[in-house]
Amino acid sequence: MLDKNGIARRIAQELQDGYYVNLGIGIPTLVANYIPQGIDVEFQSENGILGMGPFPIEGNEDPDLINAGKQTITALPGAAYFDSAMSFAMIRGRHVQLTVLGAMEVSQNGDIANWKIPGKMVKGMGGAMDLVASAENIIVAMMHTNKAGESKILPECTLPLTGVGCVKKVVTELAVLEIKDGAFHLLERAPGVSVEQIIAATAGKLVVPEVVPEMNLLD
Amino acid sequence: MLDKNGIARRIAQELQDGYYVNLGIGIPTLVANYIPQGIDVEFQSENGILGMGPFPIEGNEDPDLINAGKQTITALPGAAYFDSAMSFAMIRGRHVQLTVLGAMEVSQNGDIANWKIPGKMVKGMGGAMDLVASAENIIVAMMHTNKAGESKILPECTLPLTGVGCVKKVVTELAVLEIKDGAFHLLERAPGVSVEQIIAATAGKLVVPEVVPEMNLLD
Amino acid sequence: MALNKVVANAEEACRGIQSGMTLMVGGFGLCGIPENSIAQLVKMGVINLTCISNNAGVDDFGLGLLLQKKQIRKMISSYVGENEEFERQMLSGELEVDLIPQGSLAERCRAGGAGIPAFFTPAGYGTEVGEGKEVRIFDGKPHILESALTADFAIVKAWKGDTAGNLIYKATARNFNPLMAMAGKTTIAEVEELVPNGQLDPNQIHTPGIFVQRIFQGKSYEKRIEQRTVRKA
Amino acid sequence: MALNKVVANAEEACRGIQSGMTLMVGGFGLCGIPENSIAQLVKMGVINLTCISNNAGVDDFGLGLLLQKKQIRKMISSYVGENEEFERQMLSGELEVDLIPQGSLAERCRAGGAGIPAFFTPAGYGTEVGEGKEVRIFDGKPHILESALTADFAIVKAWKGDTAGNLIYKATARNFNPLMAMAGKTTIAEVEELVPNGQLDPNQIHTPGIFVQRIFQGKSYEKRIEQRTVRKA
Repeated sequence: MLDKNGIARRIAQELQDGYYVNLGIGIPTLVANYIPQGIDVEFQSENGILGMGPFPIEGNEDPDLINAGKQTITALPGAAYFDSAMSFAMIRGRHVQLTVLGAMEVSQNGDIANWKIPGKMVKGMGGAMDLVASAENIIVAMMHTNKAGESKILPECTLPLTGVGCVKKVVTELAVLEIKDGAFHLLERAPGVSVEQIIAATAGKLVVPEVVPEMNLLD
Repeated sequence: MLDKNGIARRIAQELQDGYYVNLGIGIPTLVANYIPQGIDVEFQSENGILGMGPFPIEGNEDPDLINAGKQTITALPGAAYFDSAMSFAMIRGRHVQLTVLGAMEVSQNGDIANWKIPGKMVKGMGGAMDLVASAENIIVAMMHTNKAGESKILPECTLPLTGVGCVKKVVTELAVLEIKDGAFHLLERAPGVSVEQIIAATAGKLVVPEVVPEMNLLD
Repeated sequence: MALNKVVANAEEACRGIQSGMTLMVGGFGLCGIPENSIAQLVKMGVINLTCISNNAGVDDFGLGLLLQKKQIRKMISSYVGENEEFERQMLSGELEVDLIPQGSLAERCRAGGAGIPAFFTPAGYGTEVGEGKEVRIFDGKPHILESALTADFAIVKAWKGDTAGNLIYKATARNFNPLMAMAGKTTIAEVEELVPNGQLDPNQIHTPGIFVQRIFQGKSYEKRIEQRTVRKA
Repeated sequence: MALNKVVANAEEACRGIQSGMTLMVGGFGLCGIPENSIAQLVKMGVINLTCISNNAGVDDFGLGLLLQKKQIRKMISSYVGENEEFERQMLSGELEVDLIPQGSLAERCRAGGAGIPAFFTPAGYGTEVGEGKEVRIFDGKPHILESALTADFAIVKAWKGDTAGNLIYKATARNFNPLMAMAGKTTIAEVEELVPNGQLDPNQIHTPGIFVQRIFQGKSYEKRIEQRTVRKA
């Protein structure tokens, strides 16, 4: 079973040289720590920076330089700043090659719910609806089940949707799933996790091939 | 009767302090030479400059700095350069207070034709259709009649239109006309021009008040 | 010959803002917000405001200051977390909230300034954001029709500005400011440094002065950091 | 970590451009045109091109060079005067011409790059440009629906660029270049000065590198002036 860093590490293997990548808040942010050797990617943050670098060294924080999570950041050589319309032009125009997002629920046709729980305070969707509606390649980083042990990998989402038919891949603490043809296709098991565990934790339609390899978590 | 410079001089009196102004090619360009004392205006050229200045002194031409007529120009202190989408955002968004354009024909409901003559080489509308569709205040600078003596101030345009119902005022060598309620309203006569001359040269519906003052061409 | 948009201070800049008006307020989180103008709005006590702003500040800073005084009737935003008073007013029904995807919010402000009354976007299709909106398929993909936003006043914050109203923003403090500057019937710009015309490179202007009606040099910028994150040296 | 988009020269940059493709070519008149890439297209001899460009050059410069060789099948432009060969081909029916209002052309390119498939604009309503297009009234005023433009390749010219593809244009040579850079499936940028990453101020980038796939330093820029106008000292 993977921890959050393990999920991020597995997702990082999906990066390809030359990708522009938008990482959501939470587990997705951790992906930046596991970029494979020999791969150059550039991070976009939708509040208006391309070429986002690591957090600043203490004392060097610039209140005018933050990411979409409102955290102080730095800019790498070759960075660019821009306004919010330009930022979402990049996103809607499919210039960002990979978006990694968290989710509360994902359905077998690729719907995603990650912004609103009825009866609870609604904070808003921020840029999530633009991202999921636009990205060519969306990977969801999430836990397979909720705290009550109920599956979040569903036939249909029960929560209000963020986007429809958009998620291509899900990486959880248990598995890597590909979404196509109205089903989750089990691609990989997490280390030490059995196919049975995954089947038990998955409420949506799951296609299980004869052989399901264990993830190879490269350094 | 006015010459081209006279028409420009009269139009310049329509400038108000603080106006952003777009001047078309031809007579409109001359308006910049007659800005009244005490009036500050700024010129926009739709290829991407605000704060356009006079032509450069010989030897100082910059091929990267031209106006919409492709002439070498200069920029005044406080100028700004921008791309063509931003430029027409200014125009369509009604941030430019006055547009001065030439025309082949104008009709009594404010239609304008100034881009195409059937059977002749069509060069294109450039920015004219955006300008006439967008400006709150459009003044047309033109000759009252064509070379054959036929009126260009018409009940309906005969040439392909550039825009409909958009022209507010027309200044010709003979008169200042306001367009409203489907008619040309005679506001002023050019020096030495009689009301009869104007009536004779105007094919469109013309409303003539009892007293038609002669233009006061301030210096 | 360039025009002079300079006013003395926030008080003069905000003159004419009245209760019931719609205001656009620049900034993302607390980054790039017009601190001086917000303080002036609190002082003026105008109420029943509709505020279009990506966020709603925190309890004791940014638009949170107006929320505390119950000056805002409606917020149009993309994300409104980090604000307890906001939550209380929203749940009690005192405050109306219209949530819009961030990219649509940005594009709708730009459209409002650019004379584009409506446009199609894929964002929000199939969600409650798309409910009641026209749907059209382009290139096999459903899109919804979104309309332009404008405001009686747009209030933005820039790093540098000149007397003609040209603005340059700094880093990610740019965010919504240039778009809202375009969409205000009257646009107020407060800047950290106001310079005479000719001192800003015309090639490097982010907001051309044509969009700005009033400009003033702000003072005592706090520039509060919402999430201070650092690494070891 | 920033990406490297540098190619050696126009030949390498234009690799993959084929006959029958749609190209966007930046510039207004002869100002800000990608001279090196145009020369390379002549050399490559690709034909049946659809060129989206505000103008069509003059007889012996700019896109006029491609027209002379009859490499262009269709021009999508706003103004095509100053070119006799263009006129001849157009009148003889060899060349198809689609004339678009300049502002709509600019906005349609931006929309193509920004994932906005269509938008409403007042420009062209009631004229032949509006014929066959959907009309809708907003705020009492008729508008027409215009669609986005994209291209197989966009070819732009900038003043300075870095290895990550970030671009800065000079003065009015900016014009359509940043918009077309957004709308190319592949975007080629030729620059007067190519610098290492870190040498351009990230606050002053006109075209962020994400829009540029290939960049090279051009040479021997002629920068011909179309209308040399001067005043006495």
